[in-house]
Amino acid sequence: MRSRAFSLALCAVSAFLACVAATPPSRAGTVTFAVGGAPAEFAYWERVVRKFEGKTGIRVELLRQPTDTGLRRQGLTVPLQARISSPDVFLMDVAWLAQFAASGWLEPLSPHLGKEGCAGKEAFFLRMIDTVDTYEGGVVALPVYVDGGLLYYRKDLLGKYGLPGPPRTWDELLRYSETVQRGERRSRPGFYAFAWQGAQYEGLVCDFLEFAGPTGGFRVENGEVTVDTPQNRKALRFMRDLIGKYGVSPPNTYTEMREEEVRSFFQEGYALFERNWPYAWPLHEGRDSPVRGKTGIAALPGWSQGEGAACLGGWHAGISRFSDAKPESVKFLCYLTSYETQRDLALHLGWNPGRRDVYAAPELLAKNPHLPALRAVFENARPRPLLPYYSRLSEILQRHLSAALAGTSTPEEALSAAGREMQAVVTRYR
Amino acid sequence: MKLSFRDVSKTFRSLRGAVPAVRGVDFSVEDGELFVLLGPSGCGKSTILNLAAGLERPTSGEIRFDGEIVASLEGRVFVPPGERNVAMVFQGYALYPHLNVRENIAFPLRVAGEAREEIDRSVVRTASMLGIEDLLRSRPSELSGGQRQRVAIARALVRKPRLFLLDEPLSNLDAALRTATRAELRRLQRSLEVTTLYVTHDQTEAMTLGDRIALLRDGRILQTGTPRDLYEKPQTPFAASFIGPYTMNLLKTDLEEEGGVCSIRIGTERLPLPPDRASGARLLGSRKILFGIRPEHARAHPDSPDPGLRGIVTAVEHLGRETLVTADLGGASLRAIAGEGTLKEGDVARIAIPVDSIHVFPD
Amino acid sequence: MGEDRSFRDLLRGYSFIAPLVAILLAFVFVPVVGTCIDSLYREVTFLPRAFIGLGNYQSLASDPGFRQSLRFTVLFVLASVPLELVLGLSFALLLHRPSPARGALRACVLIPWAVPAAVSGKVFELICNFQYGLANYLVQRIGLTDGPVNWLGSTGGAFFALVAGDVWKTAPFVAILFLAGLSAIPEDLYRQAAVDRAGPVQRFARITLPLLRPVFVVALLFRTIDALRVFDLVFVLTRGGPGGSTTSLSLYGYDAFTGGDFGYGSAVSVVLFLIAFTLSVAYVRIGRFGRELS
Amino acid sequence: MNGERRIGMLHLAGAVAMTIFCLGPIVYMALTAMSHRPDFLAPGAGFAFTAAHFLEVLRTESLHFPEYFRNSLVVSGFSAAFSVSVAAPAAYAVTRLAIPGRVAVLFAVLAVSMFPQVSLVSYLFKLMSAMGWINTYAALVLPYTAWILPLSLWILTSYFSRVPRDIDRAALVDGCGPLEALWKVIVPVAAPGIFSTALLAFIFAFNELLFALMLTTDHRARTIPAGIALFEGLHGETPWGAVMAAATLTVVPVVALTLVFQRRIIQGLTRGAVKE
Repeated sequence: MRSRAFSLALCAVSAFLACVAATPPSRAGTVTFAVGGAPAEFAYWERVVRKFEGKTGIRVELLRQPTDTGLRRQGLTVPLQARISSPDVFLMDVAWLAQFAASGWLEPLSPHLGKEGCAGKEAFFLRMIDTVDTYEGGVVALPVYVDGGLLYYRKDLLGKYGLPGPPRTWDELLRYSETVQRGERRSRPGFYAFAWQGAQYEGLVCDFLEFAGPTGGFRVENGEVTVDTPQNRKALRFMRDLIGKYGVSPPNTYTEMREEEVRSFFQEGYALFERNWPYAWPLHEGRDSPVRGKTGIAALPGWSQGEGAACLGGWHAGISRFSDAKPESVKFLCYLTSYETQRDLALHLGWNPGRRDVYAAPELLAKNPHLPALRAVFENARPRPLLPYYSRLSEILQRHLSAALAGTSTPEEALSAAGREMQAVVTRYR
Repeated sequence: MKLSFRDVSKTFRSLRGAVPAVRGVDFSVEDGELFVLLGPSGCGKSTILNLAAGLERPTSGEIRFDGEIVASLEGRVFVPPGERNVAMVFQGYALYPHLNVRENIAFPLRVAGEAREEIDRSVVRTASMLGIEDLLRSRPSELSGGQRQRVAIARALVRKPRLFLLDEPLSNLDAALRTATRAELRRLQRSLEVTTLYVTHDQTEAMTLGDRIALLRDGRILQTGTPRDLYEKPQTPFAASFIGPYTMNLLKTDLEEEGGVCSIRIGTERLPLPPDRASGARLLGSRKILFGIRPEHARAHPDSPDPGLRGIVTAVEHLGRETLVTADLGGASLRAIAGEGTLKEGDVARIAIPVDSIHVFPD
Repeated sequence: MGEDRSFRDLLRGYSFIAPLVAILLAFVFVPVVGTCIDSLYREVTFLPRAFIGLGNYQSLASDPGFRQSLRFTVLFVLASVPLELVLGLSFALLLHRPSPARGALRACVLIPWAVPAAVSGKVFELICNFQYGLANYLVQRIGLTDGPVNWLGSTGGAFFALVAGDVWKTAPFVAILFLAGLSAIPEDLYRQAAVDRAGPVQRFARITLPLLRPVFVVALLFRTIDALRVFDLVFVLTRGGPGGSTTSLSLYGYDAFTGGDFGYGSAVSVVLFLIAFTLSVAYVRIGRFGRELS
Repeated sequence: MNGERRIGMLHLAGAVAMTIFCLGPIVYMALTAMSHRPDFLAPGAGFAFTAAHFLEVLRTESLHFPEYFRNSLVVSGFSAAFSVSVAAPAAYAVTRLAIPGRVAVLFAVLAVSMFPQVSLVSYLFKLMSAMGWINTYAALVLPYTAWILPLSLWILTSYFSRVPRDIDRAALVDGCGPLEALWKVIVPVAAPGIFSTALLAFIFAFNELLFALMLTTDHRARTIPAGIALFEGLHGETPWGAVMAAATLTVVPVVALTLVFQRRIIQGLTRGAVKE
C-alpha cells in the first residue's frame, strides 16, 4: 500500500513538471520586438525585421499589441514588473516613458550612441532627446517616429462651399463646419463635419491639450497641480458643444471615436475635418480611398491665429533591462533609428521619422511636400508633463473629460474634480 | 475456528458526546457453530458484528480468533479486516454496482491475488452452489432482491472464510422467500461447517437458525442459550416477551399463602401454584410478582364449572391454524388459544392454564 | 470505518486532506494575506517600497474614482441579482414542466452559463454597437426610439448593457438551482392540492414558493457575492464605461496593479475581500450545509 | 377545461421566449462571424455567407488564435484533472474517515470559494514572477486548480456521501486497504460524479479571464478569454467579423460539452450549490 501512495505522489509531481516544461520556450539570442497594431504598421515592421535578419543574421520575433494605448501599456508593464526577458525591444508612448525610466526598466543607451552604426544624439530632435528620452543624465530611449496632432481637411468640400482654405482658429472651424454640414447632410444623413478622438483613453487628453492650446493643459510644480484654469474650461466647453450644442461631431465621439474610427469616418467621406496623427495621410491617399487626392493637411487651429499647439506624441524605442539578448537588441535598435529605416518609415507609413536629417530626403519631399512644415511643428511641439505617475493623472483626467463630454458633469465640475483627485495622487507619490 | 469476546465494550464519540453502543460483552462461538445475536434495533448487535469483522475497534476488552488476539486496545493489537479472512453479508447486500456478478464474486479472490483459472473455478463452483451460475454476466441492478442476496452470500463464501458474518441478510426479502432462504442458509452453513455469527431482530429466524442465541438489549447480553432454553426458561420479562410466536402474557399479581399452599390472585380470580413454582416465587421475597403464561400454552373454553380463570371475551382473532381469544379478568387482560366450542365477544370464558408452563418474575 | 482513534489512522486521514489544504494555502490563503500586507505599503514601480500604514486606505476614502466604482458595483448587484432570481425562477418553472423537448430546452438554457464571460462581453459589445448593433436594429424596428441609441456612450446605457450581459449569462445558472429545488418537492403535495381544488396560482403560492425559500436564500447570497466581484464582463464590454462610471471594484484594483501601484490596488481588493467574506460567512451559516454530513 | 389549456399555451410561449433569450446572442454571434459585412442588419446590406473570417482567425500567425486555443485546452484540462485528483481523496476522507474537524474543513473551503480573484492576483503575480513561472502553464494551472478546488470538493463530497457506506466496508472486509478501497471501489462507483465535477472544473477554468491577463503576457501560455478580450484585428478598428469568428470557435468546445453532458452538468451544479 505504501508503494501505491508513493507512485500516486510521483505521477502528480511529474505531471506538474510536464505542465511547466510543456510551455514552448523562447529561443535564446532572439530579439522580441513589441509593436502596435495600426493598419499598415505590422506589415512594414515585418519588412524591416526581414531586412535586419538578412543583414545581421539576428533573429527578430514580432509581438503584435492592440492599438489601444492603455492596453499596450499594460501589455508592457506586466512583463516588465515580472522581470521577464520578452519583449526585448519595445515601442513606448511618449506619455509613459517617464514611468518606465523611473521604474528602472530601461537599459541605458548612452554608451552605445555614436558607435558602430549607431546614430549620435545630434541626429535626433535635441530638445526632445534631452527632455523626454533622458533620465538621470543618461539616454534611455530613442524616438522611432514622432507625432503631432494635425488637421486633415476636404479640399473639394471647402472649394464647393467657397471657403478660402483650412481654418486658422476654432471659431473659423466651427463656422465652416456648420455651413458645409448643412449642405452635405441632404445627400449623406450620417455626415458630421468634424471628427476627433473623444473616447475615454489617452488620445482624449491629447486632443484636449490641443483644444486648450499652448497656455492650457496641466502642470505639476513642486507638488502643486494646476488644471482647473479658465483656458481649459473654455476648451472643454467647446469640445462638449461640438457634439451637443453645435452637433458638428458624431454622438459616439466620446464613446467609440479613437484614431482608427476617426480615420475611417473621414476616409469614408462622412466628415469635412479630421484631427489625427500623420499616419492617416498615406491611408487617405491609398489606391481605393474615397478621399484620395481631396485631402489637405494643416496645423491645428488655435483660439487666435498661429496659436495652434500640436500635442507631442510619437513612439520611442527602448531596450528592457531584463532582456536576455542585449547586444542583439542594441544592434536592432540602432538599425531602427538608422537613416535608411527612418526614410522607409516615412515613405511607407507616412510616419514622421525621429531623425531630423531624414526630413531633407529628396524622395520624401516629392511624396510629402509639407514635411519641412511638420519638422518645424516637431521642433517645438509640447510634451505632456514628464512624470513617472503621469498615467495615473491622465486616467483621472480622462475620466472627468469623458464625463464632461457625456454630460454626466459640467466642464467646471469635471475640471475642479479632476484637479482635486490629481492633487491627491501627486501628494501620495512625493 | 473458535470466536470469543471477553468483556468487550465500544463507545462512539461524536459532536453530541459519547454513545456507549456495547457494554462489557462476553460470549464465544464454537467451531462450525451458528451463533445468533438477537435484539431490538439499537441494541448493539450490528456493532458487535462489525467488531468481529474489524470494521470497528473495541474501546476495551479482547476479541480472539482461535485464542489468538485480533483486537485489543489495551494490548495495542488490531488486525485489519482484510487480514482476518472473515466474510460478511450486509443487510443491503453491498454489491459493487460497477461490476457484474462474476466480478463481484471474484473480487475478494482478485484482491488476494489468486491465479486467474483458480478464481474462475471457485467462482463457478460457488455460483452453482447457490444456483446463480446463469446470472454471472448480469449487473446487480438487473437482479431481484433474492438473486442479489445469493450473490452477496456467494461473494462471502467463495474464499472459504474462517468466520462467516451475516447482518440481517433476510430482512429485505418478502415473507415467502424469507422462509425458503432461511432453510437453505441453514443447510448451506451445516454443509460448510463454517463458524457463523448471525445478527437479526426477528426471533423466528433466531429460533430456527441458531445453534445458540444471545439476546441483547442496550449493549448488554441478557441471556445466552439454545433456542429451547430461551423459549422455556426466559430469565427476564424482556426475554420472555421477546421470544415466542406470540408475546407472553405478563400480569401484575399478588402472592398469597394459606396453609403451605401458595396461590396468586389475578384480578378477581385465584390460581394455586404447584410446589416447585411456589418455592421459586417465595424466593422472590416480595408480595408483588409478575405472572407469565404464553398464549399458545393457555386454552380458552366456553364457561364451565371446571377449574380455571374466568374472564369476559373482548376480542377473537382468527389466525388460520389457530384462533386467539383475548379475555378481560377484572382489569387485566389475557390472551389464549381457543379450545373446543366457539366463543364470541361478551361471552364468559374459562381459561385453562397448565401449571408447568407458568413463569414467575420479580415485579 | 467508524471512529479511528489510533494515531496512524488519523495520520492517514489527514494525509488524504493534506494536498488540498496545501494547494489552498499556497495559492489562496497566502496570496490574500500577502495582499492585505501589501495594502499597508506604498508600493510603486518607480519608488522604493515604504510602509505607510493606512495611507492607501485614506487615499481610497477621498478618491472619487474608488467611490464611483464602489457605487457602481453595489448598484450593479442590486440591479442584476433580483432580475436573475426572477428570470431564473420562471425559467425553472418552464424547465420543470414535463414536455418532449425538456432535455433540449435544458441544454440550450445551459449554454449561456458555459460561454466564457469574455466572449459574451464581446458579443454584447457588438449588440450595443452604435452603427450596426442588434440592439439598435430591434429598438428602431419596434419603434421604441426614432434614432439609434448610443448604448455604450451613456452611463445608463452602459449599465443596462452590463446588467443585460450578466443576466443573460447567469439567469440560466440560477434556473438550474431552482430546478433542483423544484424537483425536490414531493409530487403528492401537488396531488393533494389538486384534490383540494387549488388552482395553479394557489398551488404556486402555497406550495412551490414556500418550499423554494431555502434555495432562494442560497441563490441570492451566492449570486450577490459573485456579482460583487464582477470583472470579465466589465473589462470586455465597457472597459469601465464612459467616464469610468461602470468600473467595478475588481477592475479598479486591476487597473491600479497594471498601472504599477500595487499598494493602492491591494487596498481596493482588501475592501472588496472584506465585503465578500462577511457575505460568504452568512452564506455558509444560512446554507446550513453541514447538516447531513456530521 | 380551458384553464389547463391556457396554462399549456402560456408554457409554450414562455419556452419559445426563453430559447430566444438564451440562444439569440449566440446565433447573432455566429451570423456575424459568417457574414461578409458586420452590419448585415443595416437596410440594403444583406447577408452573404463567407468563411473568410474563420480562415483569417485561424491562419493569421500574428493573431496566435490557434495557440490561445491550445493553451486554453491544456490549462483547463490540467486544472480540471489536478483539482479532481486532489479533491477526491479529500472528499473520501471528509465523508468516510471520521477525522475530527472535517466539517470545519468543508466550511473553510466553501468560504474560500467566495474570495474575489482580484484579492489574490497581485500577490500571485509577484509569486509567479519570483519563481520565473510567468508565461508557463504552471502560472495558470496552479491558481486555477486552487480556484476550482472548493467547488470540486463540494460536489465530490455530496457524491461520495451518496455512495452507500456498506460498499467500502465490503471492500475492506474483502481484503482492500483504505486507499485500495478508494481506488478500486469508491472511485469507480462515484465515477459519474467525478466526471461531472471534472466537466464543471474544466468549464470554470476555460472561462477565467483575470488570472490569464495578469499571469501571462504573451501567446506562449495565454488562454482564449484573454486573447479575445484583447482582440484587435489588423485594421485597428475592431473587425467584428474576425472577433465573432474567434468567439464562435471558442464557444464550440464548451457548447459541445454542454449539449452532450447536459444531465451530468446539471447534476454537478445542483449538488454543488443546493442540498436536496
